Amino acid sequence: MIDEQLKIELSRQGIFTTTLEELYNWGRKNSVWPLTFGLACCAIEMIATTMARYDLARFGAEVFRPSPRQADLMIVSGTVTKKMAPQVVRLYNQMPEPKYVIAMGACAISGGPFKQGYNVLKGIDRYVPVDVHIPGCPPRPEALIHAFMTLQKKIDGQHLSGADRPRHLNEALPSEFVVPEYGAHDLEPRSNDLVWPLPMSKAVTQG
Amino acid sequence: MTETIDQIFVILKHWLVGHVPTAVEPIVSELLSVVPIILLFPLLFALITVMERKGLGRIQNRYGPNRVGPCGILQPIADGIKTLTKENIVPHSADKVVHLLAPLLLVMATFLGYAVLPVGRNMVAANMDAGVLFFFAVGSMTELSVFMAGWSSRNKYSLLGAMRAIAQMISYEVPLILSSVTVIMAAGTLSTVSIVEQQSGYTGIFPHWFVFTPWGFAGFVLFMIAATAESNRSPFDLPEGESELIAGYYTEYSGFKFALFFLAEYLGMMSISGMAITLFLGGWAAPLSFLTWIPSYLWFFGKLFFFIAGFIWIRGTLPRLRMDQLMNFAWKFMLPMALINLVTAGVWRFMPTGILRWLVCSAMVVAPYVLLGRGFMLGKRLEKRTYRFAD
Amino acid sequence: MSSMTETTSAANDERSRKLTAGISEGQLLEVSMGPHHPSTHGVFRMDVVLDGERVVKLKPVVGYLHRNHEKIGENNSYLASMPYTDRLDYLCSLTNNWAYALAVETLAGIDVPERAQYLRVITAELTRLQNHSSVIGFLVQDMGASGTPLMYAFREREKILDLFESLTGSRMMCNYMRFGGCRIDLPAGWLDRAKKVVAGFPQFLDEYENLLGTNEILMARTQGIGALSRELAINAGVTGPLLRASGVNYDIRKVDKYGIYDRFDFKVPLGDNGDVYDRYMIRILEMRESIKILDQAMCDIPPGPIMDPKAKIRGFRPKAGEAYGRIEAPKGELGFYLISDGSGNPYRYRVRPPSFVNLTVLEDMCIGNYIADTIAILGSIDIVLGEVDR
Amino acid sequence: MTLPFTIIAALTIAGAVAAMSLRNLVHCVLALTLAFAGLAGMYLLLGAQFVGFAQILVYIGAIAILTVFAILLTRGTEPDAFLDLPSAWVSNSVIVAAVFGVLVWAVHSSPLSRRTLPPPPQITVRQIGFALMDRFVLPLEVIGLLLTAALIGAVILAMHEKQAAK
Amino acid sequence: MTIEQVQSEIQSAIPGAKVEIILNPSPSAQHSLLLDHEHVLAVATYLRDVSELRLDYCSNVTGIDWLPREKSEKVKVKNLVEGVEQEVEEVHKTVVPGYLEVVYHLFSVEKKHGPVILRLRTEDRAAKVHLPSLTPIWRAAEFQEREIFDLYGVIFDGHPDLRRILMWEGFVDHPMRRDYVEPDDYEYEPTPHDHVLQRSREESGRH
Amino acid sequence: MSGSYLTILLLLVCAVGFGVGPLVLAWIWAKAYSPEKPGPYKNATYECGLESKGVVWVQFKAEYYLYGIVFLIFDVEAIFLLPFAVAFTGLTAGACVAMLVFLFLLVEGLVWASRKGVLLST
Amino acid sequence: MTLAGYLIVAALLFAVGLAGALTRRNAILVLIGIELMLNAANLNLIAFWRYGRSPEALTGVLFVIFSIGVAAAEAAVGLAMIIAIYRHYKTTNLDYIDSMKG
Amino acid sequence: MLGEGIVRGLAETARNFLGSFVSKERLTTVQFPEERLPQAEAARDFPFLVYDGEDWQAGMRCVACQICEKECPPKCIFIEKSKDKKPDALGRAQFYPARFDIDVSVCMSCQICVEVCPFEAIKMDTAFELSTDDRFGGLLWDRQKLALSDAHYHAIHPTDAAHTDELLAAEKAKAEARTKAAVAKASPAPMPQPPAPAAANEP
Repeated sequence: MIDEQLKIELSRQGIFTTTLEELYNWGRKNSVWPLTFGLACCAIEMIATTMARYDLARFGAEVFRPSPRQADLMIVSGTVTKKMAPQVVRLYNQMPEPKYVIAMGACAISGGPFKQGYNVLKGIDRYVPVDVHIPGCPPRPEALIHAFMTLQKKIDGQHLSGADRPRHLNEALPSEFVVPEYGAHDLEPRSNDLVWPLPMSKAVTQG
Repeated sequence: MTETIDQIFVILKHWLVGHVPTAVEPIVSELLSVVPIILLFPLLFALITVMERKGLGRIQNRYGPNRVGPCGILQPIADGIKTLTKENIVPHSADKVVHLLAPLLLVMATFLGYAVLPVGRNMVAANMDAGVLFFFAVGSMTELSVFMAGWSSRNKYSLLGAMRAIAQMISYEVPLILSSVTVIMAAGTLSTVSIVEQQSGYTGIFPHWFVFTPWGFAGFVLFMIAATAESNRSPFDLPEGESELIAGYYTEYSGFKFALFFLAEYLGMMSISGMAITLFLGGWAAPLSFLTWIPSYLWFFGKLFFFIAGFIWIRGTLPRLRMDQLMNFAWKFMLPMALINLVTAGVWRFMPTGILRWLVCSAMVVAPYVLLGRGFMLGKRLEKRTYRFAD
Repeated sequence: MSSMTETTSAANDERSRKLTAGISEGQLLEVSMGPHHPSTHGVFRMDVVLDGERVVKLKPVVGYLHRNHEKIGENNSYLASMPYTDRLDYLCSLTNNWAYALAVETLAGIDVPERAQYLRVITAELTRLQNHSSVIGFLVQDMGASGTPLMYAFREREKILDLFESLTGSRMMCNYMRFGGCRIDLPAGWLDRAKKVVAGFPQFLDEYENLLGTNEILMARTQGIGALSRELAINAGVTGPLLRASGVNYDIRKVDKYGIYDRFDFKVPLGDNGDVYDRYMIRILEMRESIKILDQAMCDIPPGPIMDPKAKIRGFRPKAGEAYGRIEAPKGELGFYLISDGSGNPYRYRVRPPSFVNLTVLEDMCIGNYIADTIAILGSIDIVLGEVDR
Repeated sequence: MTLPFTIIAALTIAGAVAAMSLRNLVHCVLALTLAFAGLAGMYLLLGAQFVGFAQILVYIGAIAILTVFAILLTRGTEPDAFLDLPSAWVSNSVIVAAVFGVLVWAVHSSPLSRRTLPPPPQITVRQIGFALMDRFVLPLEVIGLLLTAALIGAVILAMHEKQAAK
Repeated sequence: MTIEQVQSEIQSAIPGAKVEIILNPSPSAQHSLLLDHEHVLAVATYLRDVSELRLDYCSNVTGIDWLPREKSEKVKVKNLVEGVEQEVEEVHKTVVPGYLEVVYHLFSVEKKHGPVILRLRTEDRAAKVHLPSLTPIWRAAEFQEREIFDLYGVIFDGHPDLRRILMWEGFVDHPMRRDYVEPDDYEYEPTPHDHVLQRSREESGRH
Repeated sequence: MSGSYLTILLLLVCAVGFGVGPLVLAWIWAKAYSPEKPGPYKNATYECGLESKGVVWVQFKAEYYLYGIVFLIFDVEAIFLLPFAVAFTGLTAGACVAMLVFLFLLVEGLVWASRKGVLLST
Repeated sequence: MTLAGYLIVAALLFAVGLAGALTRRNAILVLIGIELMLNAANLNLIAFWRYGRSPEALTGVLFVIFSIGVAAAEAAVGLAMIIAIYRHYKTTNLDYIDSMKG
Repeated sequence: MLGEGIVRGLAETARNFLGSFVSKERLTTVQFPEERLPQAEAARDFPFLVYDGEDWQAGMRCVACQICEKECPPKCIFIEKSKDKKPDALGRAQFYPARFDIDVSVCMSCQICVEVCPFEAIKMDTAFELSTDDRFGGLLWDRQKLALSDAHYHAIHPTDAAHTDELLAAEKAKAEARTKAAVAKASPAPMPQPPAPAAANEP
């Protein structure tokens, strides 16, 4: 008897949670406001994406907010230099949860063509967690829209509760990351081990 | 029949009030006039944001939001859910209490203005003898809340934005009030309902709106310019001018507090447009005598729609003024024009009806406009230039 | 010509001191505009000291996009640097290509066939069109026109980018020119499409003029703002539309007559005031001149090879020596200075970036103006950080 | 009528007390606006609608703003040691207490004070206008003069020396 | 005007000025003038204001790092080989010390000609890296000299604002010098090459 | 008359409720699902990605204060102007002249201030 | 509600204003105190008008309107004076100014 | 007169607003992903390895000469030569890449690898919808991922592919002639030598 009721209650709660989750994800994914944040070449393509031909506004994402406090999405569009990296991380930290990062273009993912440079950070994911990577140098505006839709799909698949819930719903996980400081030769620290667990060189171990 | 449709909401309210105990009757009655305001205008705000984004899109050769719900109509709901569930950040150095109070006060002040707006025949929440004054008094409270927002954030851009906002709002408040004084002079009342009634007649098919007089037209234009400045809309959006001050006074606001600022901006825009309609465009009256069968509230909201469209249109076209130009414009163009317009309205009353009155009053408005306008341009030697070419 | 020493940055400090005289320390607001600021065109930063709204001191801070272009150029072969030049001034990859190709050709003494010269002129002038149109779009955007002028500018830019893509394969990073010519010949029908785009361009310029040309707000915001004197402009090495807006007749297309620019009939528009409005208008007028050049070039383009047959792609090793090659890029004088030690990599690879040098006078133009003016002035300089910081 | 009065009176007094006792000057002004708003409410209770709204317009919309400006101009926002009681605090509080006592005594001893509310007079702004332009036209001109004088005086005082030299 | 004429003109106008022609063997034939430190300001002022050349525009300022290099000279030496006097070629190796060089490309806006190229050399690459600044003559050199100071470590005496410009304050190296070793941050390189490959192998060996 | 005050009072309460309601809702959401995670970086003042330096609550520019004074005077003027305007239709020409004189006095002050360069000019 | 209630409130307000004006050392706060006292007087005027014999005469209301005008003038000049003093002495502390003036 | 320019500007935006309902010129949006612009034939995004026939391993044209690896400006190609040889399209025994990785997260799409390849083995693909949340799994492409058929090449760059076919056919003919001659001479088979680089002027 009691079990029955509990079951009903539980299932009702389940339905409630599911609806809530759907609503939440629907709201989040359809209202992703990017931070006005251009770094280099890719920024021009990012601007082009918001312009008439490609019109990112169709997805409700043309509300580029200049202040990180009101932004949801940071499109790291271009080369992150070591001189710029602390600012990028600080801006990321200053965004309220839930926040997403798209690494747009080769430079943002890995340093790209400029990775040989002494002042170039070899990928922003050394310091902040990246949700979607877009290869290309620069990626076409369509590629950014595709990435945007990939992000929407990713948001859609997130759960409100449970162990696999995203970072911003989990109290134990941090929402700000260490901001590197300028050292005498390089940034200190060189990467954030929380998000960049020093991968083994696959190239060599595999070969 | 048209009468019934026109008064349907009034009748409905009376019918509902008739069903409650007499003890709570006044409360319920008032609630029934207040709650629609609280529900309707935010809903309108949501619609306007979509309209603005789509309208701007069309101006800019693109679609605008069209994928969330049918034609993107659900976009504001998604935005609402998003902002509601967004993390709330209050900077450590901020003055936390004031930081919280500022958006609340702002929303409250903008909402209060609606109390005196007659949105249809017999449809006004509070018909007060000093209604227009109430509107301005409440409007002046927004300045304080904007200042609170900027100051409490302890952010340089916010502070600059707040300073700009106050300087701008106080500068344009004077022309705003002065330009509406002409209407009050003609109507002889401060009550919004009476002002609308004063404009209710028709000559032939044309209405007696105050905007169809020289001083009324000038007053209307001045009022709208000042209203644009008061509601911080482009080209007077300096306080939040994002290319200069990031997001101005609400740089440090996140989550729903930020949404409240957004809401307040649009609510302010709507309420001041509503006031312009009431003062100059005959309120809920139909523009042509044979159109009176259309319910009055539809006329009001139709006019409101045109005002909002105008705001959007202007926003899609004009670059922003600079601070000193903005202030100069207020004090050296708007204020003299408003004062002259005041005198014109006086002259209008004391002159006999006829074509001469029209000519004299038009001249009294146009001449200073041309002079001041030219002085404004020539003082800076603004001109289209010619260029030389070298081979 | 009198001594120009009073125009150094020390003089700027002196001006700042004068402006702040009598103002207590606490009244000044130190604001850093950037590196994340909507109108610094990327990651530029201005350390601004404000007295109210007035700028009393301004120090540009660059280097946030310093991605070691020159170092990479020295470690790479001559050919491998070509795609990197695309990413210098990422709005105008084709002119960058040309400047680099020109420098290498000067260094190694390579000739360029006729048809390739024409192709270079056509692509370079198209680049100028798209750059100038975006710049005036960005400028007005920074002055607060919610996107509309920029959208119109980008609408036209997209048409030109389509041309670039069908010719070179990429919208922005064209990597089109090679030492001794160009990489690919025109695909079928390209010229007709280009003619159509160019023919439609004056219409866009007229639209733009209608939109903003006589706009009082724009005029009030730009006229008399950020005036740059002729003498200072020359002394500070300012080039491009900025220099010409200050009334100096110096267009490298006319001066060096590089490529085949002496064959075309075009004029150099000159401003008299050197303020933001002049820079804005000079760009519009230059676009009209570019259209003239394009019309002529697309009419006259001869058939023929597009590469010097002697030019080598792989294993290119010029003789030891050095060369400085420069062109009139949309932003000003873009120069490449190469030192070869006879190996496959340049010993020294130096870019003379126009917008970096043009930034020198930013402080001179901004001090004493309002904070909103600095945005307009910066926009009118037309910087691209990829080139400023390299 | 009593309940609204009590609430408004409490708010007014609380605002006033806060305005006079908070450390941060901006907080003081914000509390002051509360007191002003309360006063406006009280005017409304007393049937002086025009005055009530005028109170909001002028005091909250203008004087409070001006005060805030003055605070920012004088860097008064940092909490400071102004609250430290001055040496004369004993005498001051005696004065205050005495004044208050006398006032309360006066109120209580007066027969007027027990007068109950007469029926509300039907006064309109129009009547105020007629009165203003009729009986009070001379004070009006005097006020005009005063305001102009205040404008000029205040501007001269507040103007920076550099500007004044112009 | 040929480079020799410029040289003689300078030498006659400014007595004592040492002007050396550096010939450029490449087809570009852009020869340059090497100036001494003491007279360079006078020469520059002369070139800008007095000379017929009117070099009012300094376009490009470049820093170059010349490492110490071995110079081999073939010298014919007479030798007694097995009693017979023979002319034998001997290779004499001398180490040319390294130095930093700054090159100025000058043009004339007024007369529309150029370039005239000036060179300045420091005494060595370590301690004596001072050069007179030409910023007082040509403002155009201001940022470019700062850049050279930043990247090469040349100290320009008389520069009004000699700070690092591209790298951050607190950075100690001069990364454009040819012997600069950049900090090792190739922890992960999927497609390693050359020395990176080497280091990558070593890394993976350790792990 | 008191009815309209009740309306205003109710509107005030509702308006505050409209502001507070969602904030409370957001707070509940944060408590239930999405915990707030303040931190030293996140809650630092935003300044274009840099650490904020210098004094923020600086003493401000006097220019705006002068505007404030002029505004205050004109605001008060409006208080006198409004009753006049309401009564205007029933007033004699003499009263209007009196008002004109009043206005003229203030305009005089304004013109003086403008001459003095108070009303900001470049 | 009797007149006494309003009068007591006015008296309280006056006392608070007076206390502030006397105890606070910041010139701006002193001004605020004075402003409060003025407002207390205004409240009295309105209250007496309302409870008076002929409210139709509107004397009290007009008095208050004029009083608001005067208060505005006072605030403008007073604050301007404070700013001028601040510019001279770099403080708004009355004690300090007092000791400085000599 | 004050306001004239503003009115002209407003008229211009109104024209665009109204025009957006009637003319394609004034509504330039291409609603990606439903609508797509035709891809330019020359478009390039990331390299791929061409293979002939059905089996990608057997038909791969790449002979692991490592020229592209050397010339790649950002050094995003990693090749390991095979130990053994396999016959190529012409039947000659050739090395093949035992490993051929391209790190597309680094690739700058410069096409230099295509230009320098003497074997017409590497070409540029046009796929751009590649965004992924898997940085290392999704963006390091091995030879299997890189191998695409000649038919695909023909589909995306028809003109180019035809030209390539001509070149290859000519080469094949040359090689066959040479083999014949060699057979006739009965001398040992000639060393496989790379054909003359034809990339320079190739359209």
